[in-house]
Amino acid sequence: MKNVTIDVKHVTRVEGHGNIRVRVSDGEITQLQLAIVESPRFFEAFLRGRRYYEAPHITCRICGICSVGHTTASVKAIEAACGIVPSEQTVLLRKLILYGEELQSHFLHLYFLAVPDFVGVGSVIPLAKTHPDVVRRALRMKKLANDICGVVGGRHIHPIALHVGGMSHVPPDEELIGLKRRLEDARADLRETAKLFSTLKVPDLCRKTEYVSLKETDNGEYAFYDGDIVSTLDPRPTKAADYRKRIMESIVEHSAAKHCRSPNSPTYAVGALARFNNNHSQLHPIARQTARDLGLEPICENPFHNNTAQLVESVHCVEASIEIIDELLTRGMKVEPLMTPTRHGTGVGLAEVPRGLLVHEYTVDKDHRIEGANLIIPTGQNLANIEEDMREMVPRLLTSGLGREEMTLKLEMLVRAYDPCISCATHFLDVAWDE
Amino acid sequence: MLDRMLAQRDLFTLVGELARKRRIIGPVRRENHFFYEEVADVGTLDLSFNYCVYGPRAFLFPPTETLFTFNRFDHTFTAKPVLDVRPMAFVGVHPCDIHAIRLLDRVFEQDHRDAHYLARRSHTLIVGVDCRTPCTEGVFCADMGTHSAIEGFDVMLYPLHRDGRDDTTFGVMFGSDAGRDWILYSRRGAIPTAADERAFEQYEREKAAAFPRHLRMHANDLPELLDRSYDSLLWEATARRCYSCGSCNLSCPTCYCFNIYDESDLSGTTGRRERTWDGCHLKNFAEVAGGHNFRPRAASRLRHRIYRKAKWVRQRTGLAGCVGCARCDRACTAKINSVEIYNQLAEEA
Amino acid sequence: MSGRRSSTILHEPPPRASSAHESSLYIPQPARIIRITPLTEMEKLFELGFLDGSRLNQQPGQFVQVSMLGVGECPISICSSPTRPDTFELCIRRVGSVTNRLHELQEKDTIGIRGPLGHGFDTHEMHGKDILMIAGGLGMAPLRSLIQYILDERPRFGQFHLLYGAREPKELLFKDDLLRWRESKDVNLAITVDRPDPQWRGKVGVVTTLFKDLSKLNPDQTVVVIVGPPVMFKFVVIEVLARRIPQGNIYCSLERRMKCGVGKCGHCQANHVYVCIDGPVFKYGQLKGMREAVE
Amino acid sequence: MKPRIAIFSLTGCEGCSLAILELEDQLLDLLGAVEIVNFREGMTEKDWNIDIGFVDGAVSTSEDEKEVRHFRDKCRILVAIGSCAALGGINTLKHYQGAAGEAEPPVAGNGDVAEYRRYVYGERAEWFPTTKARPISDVVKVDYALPGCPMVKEEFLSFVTSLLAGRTFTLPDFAVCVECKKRGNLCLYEKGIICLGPVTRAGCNAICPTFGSKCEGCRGIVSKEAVAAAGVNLREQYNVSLKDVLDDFRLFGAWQEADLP
Ligand SMILES: Cc1cc2nc3c(=O)[nH]c(=O)nc-3n(C[C@H](O)[C@H](O)[C@H](O)COP(=O)(O)OP(=O)(O)OC[C@H]3O[C@@H](n4cnc5c(N)ncnc54)[C@H](O)[C@@H]3O)c2cc1C
Ligand code: SF4
Ligand code: SF4
Ligand code: SF4
Repeated sequence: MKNVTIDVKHVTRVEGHGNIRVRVSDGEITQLQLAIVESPRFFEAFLRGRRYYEAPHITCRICGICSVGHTTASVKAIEAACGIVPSEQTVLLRKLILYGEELQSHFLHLYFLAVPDFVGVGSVIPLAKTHPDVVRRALRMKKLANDICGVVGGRHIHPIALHVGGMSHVPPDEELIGLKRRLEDARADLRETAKLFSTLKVPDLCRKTEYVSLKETDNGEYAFYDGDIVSTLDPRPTKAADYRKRIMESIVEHSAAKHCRSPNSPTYAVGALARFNNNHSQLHPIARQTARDLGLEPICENPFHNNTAQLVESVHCVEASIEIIDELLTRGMKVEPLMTPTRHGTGVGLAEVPRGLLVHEYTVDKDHRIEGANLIIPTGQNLANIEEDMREMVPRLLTSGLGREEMTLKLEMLVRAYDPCISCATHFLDVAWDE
Repeated sequence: MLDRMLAQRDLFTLVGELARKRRIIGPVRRENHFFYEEVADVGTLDLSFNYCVYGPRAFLFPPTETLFTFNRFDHTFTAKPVLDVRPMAFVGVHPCDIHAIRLLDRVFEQDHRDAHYLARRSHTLIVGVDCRTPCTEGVFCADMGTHSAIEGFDVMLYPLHRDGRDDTTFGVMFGSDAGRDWILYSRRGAIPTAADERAFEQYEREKAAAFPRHLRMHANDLPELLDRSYDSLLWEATARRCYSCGSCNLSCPTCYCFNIYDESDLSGTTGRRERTWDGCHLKNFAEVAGGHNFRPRAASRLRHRIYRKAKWVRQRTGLAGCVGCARCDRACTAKINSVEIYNQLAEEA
Repeated sequence: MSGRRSSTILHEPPPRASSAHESSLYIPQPARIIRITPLTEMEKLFELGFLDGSRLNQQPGQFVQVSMLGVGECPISICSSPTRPDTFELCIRRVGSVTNRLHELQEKDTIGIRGPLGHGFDTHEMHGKDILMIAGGLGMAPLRSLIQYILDERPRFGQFHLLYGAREPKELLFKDDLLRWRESKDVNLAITVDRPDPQWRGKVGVVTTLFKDLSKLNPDQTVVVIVGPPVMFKFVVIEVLARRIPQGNIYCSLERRMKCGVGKCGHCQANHVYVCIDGPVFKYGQLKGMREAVE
Repeated sequence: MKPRIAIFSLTGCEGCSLAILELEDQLLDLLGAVEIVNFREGMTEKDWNIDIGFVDGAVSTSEDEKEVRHFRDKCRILVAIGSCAALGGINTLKHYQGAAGEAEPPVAGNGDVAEYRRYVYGERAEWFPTTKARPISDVVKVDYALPGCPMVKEEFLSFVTSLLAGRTFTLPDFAVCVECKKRGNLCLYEKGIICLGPVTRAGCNAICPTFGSKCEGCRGIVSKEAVAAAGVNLREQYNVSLKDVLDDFRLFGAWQEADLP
């Protein structure tokens, strides 16, 4: 098995679809690339000339799974550019819906993509027959996550109530109370989930990697909404406005998504594991305990443990959501008018979205129309790192004595561990064996 | 003649007691406007509201309701009606809306009794609040004779002495035995004094003067005016702006048209038949299979609505088809205004 | 101020209390399909009987609401006569959701029926009179009920002329009935088609062309019944009025979109009338001034 | 026989495919009632026997065009889900960037296609081919379209249920205002906001106005007459900037520019 060609169709759809190509001849990797080949969508271009308040409603359409995340980064960036400081109530609601999306995305990934892998079925569809209780639990948790987004933002995919300068809707108390009750019930489901994952065997692949994420230094929160850029190699915080000092974008010929490197490493990873590695001490105690139970310890450099980190974060987000709801209910909510720009210029908005650090940057002109935009998407940042992991993994696989199917599965699992996006992960690795 | 005097405080206590047995629906402030809403805490009711954006009809005739559920078997089926008999009380209904409810009552009783509406209605207690002055600009209730109500309520409250939001004293009039029993058994309030009666007479005089007329003709003459206006060019001229969005119909407290459709589960064995509000301004309202539309143009639909409101409904029911609340006029994003239409027609004729 | 003391109409439960026990107007009764007879490419005749054995007790000209649960409901005229009461028949053209599904059904299947609904023909008023009936297209369906009634109660009626027009021979409904009626002395039947096919031996032309063969009518003694598409209606009325038939003796049946069938939903309103409860059968005199009905 | 269902994606955010997975309460029933044979391209040829194919995403490259023709060949019924597939969607915003670009945008903007590629990808812009963004109906015959950004998942469910029950499925042919009123919202015009509700096809249950935000027209215009009325009203009844309203409309409306008055 010295010559192998691996073709992963449509790996990522952050800005279109992507392919992974691996070619091995005589035991040497001759080609290995992660290529975004289709449909560049030009969001950065067509934002130009649009009115400032449209940015979140346009950019959430970059990705259906991360649309709350894009909305969050986008409102933060526009607000930074326009000199708007949102109210505390607004920030609380934004955090809550962002937790909703983290949960929704993590549950989707853990149950719909990872679990079928681990139990050895092709997708969630057969799982519905063989493990109906697991699927039902997954759906229950996913629905809760969706409903958090629905209550706060109107819907999860392309949320409505989130605007530059505030919220156009505040949830009624009853709905928040209902969510809180269900979040409390979800603790049991999460315990079951942890039990399930503790029985699954996590493949072993460690490679020295730089992990980049936000870190919150003011209020000590595990960073999703607020924070500065840090990494495992350089823990000194960098402010949003200086993101270019930490993230260097480059264009690679085979990909419509730009690749990224950091000043410290040619590739780096973002996502749940990166956040965990940088911020584990800021996790809710219950989440920290879950990590310990699952044997996850910082700094973990096994990309397959991204799943574990997602689970740990889910526990955290459930607890954090309960806390926010309590706070909102105690303070009492009122409809606040949207704030409008006080200045114009350039602003950067960062957010930790399910797949990692997201950057939105806009320049707004004096009429408050958008003059320029730059968006850096987590999967784009991970692409080069995934290539590196594959480079590490392919030779090991070739010598592992595994059968073809098992090898294919392992490769699929690696891709999925990064949770590039559901579409990619449901894709089959089309492995062509050149022998 | 007043039946009772009641302070707002006592009224709220009474309503609070009522809330143990009935869902309480009344005016609540939201975004600087008032809406009829079911309240958990009667303290959120605001009886000094100007007008509610929509009438209370949604609680008697919901925007969408299930008529029956069904189960299909091999060679037959069963169907079970869904009737909502949860007791309700509307607290704070202005005279126009009381007239509107009377019309709905009549329509749903007439010819064939509609159990779905009547189930709710017969479990509803209505506490009216009279308007001393027009609730807002543009209303033409006085023209339609609906700015006062003498029936259609269980209890009517006249805000006789108003010294601030929480300190109103109401003159109370009973409209039904249920209303009388409710107030009298509570032993709250007082027997009206001669001074109260004088205050009430004064109130009525002031009220009569406070409501301007907007129509250039008497409402009773509207049918005849319309008879002469069927071919007026005004319909086309006005409807040029009409979106056919139906906002006028859907915000009207007297509109009762509906559509019926089926919903089923994925297997098709169980399901339900539902009805939902419809509107005669919507394009396909009168369209039949094959595509023939009996009112294909916005102008013919606008004319239909106006005729219906000012002529045909009265012809069928003997009651006002329009209560002059101007909700349609406010709702119309094309600013099509019924008073303006009537007056323009009068000018033409 | 004395008039003020009237009570809310609905507080005291009215005699037929609308409580949870009051049955809903909208519930269909199960009826079994006893026989299905294809009539043309588009129409099938369904013979039906209620599962519980009850009878429909219709008036000629009335209609029912037919339910395919899960699909919907639509109004269909009853095309059999109350003088044949054990079952009833519906002639259904396939044009949309419900009617397409009805055409897929088999004998012994069950559908839902509400009715009879609406206002049919006043057969008492017709007793002793000569009858002139003009049917166009699917208008034959509601008329068949009246035709059967007249034939079953023949001695109560005078002369009976039946004029029937269809676009093409293959669209003629109830061909078996037509053959029988043509042989019968009880009815004077004339048929015409707009577009003949090679086999057609009969008359060609719109239905008004049949008027020239009609013997003289006695205006006070004759009841005229017209059911057909709106265009036909207008021209036929002109012919009939020209023969001095009083407007109170001319009957017609209207078709409108209908949802509830019981005078609530508003869809079938034509001017001030509700076709479903005031009609579908009207006297021409009633329609005068109802611009929507006749235009 | 359970209908065999496939779900495909072209250029878009795939939120519409995701929306199907967000039908948590009905998902198991759905999986019981239909057979999902292809939840994206990339399955082996023998699974291309498809009764109903759902496509999200717009046609935005020549590759998309090839794919959608292939889907059409393989599916008995082809359904465009979401605004991208049904109307071109947000992708069509790029049309307003080009003047006389290769894709001949419907309305001239202030640059061209090459220019916006350059904006995003610098000198290497020519590596990234793109064409005008179009609804799939511009390339192949589409049997049904379920517009909305994202697709309204309840409408998807009702579509599938209707097909299974033999009901005719039709989109609502009335404006968003109908649903907005049924939900008892305060009309945004009362707050001085120009909402696209009166000209936009209902079916979303007026979710945007319900959450305090104006209707952005994602489900497409409801009728030419309504848009014509809007033209009259904006000129005669409202004192607003037509450019702003046009900008609102263009968020999703590029493909319907021809219907503007
Ligand atoms: C009083 C009356 C008697 C009728 N008698 C017959 C008859 O004997 N035989 C026959 O084949 N047809 C008859 N029709 C017409 C028949 O009702 C329509 O063809 C039928 O409603 C089409 O329904 P559908 O669901 O198949 O079509 P769709 O086009 O799917 O109709 C959807 C809905 O539109 C409404 N609708 C559409 N067309 C009509 C229409 N013409 N009349 C009323 N509502 C309509 C209905 O509410 C229906 O449920 C009659 C109509 C009326 C009003
Ligand atoms: S609200 Fe105005 S625009 Fe809309 S249908 Fe009614 S009259 Fe026409
Ligand atoms: S027609 Fe207009 S004014 Fe009259 S009752 Fe209805 S909404 Fe009020
Ligand atoms: S808010 Fe928009 S959708 Fe709602 S009624 Fe007003 S115009 Fe129509």
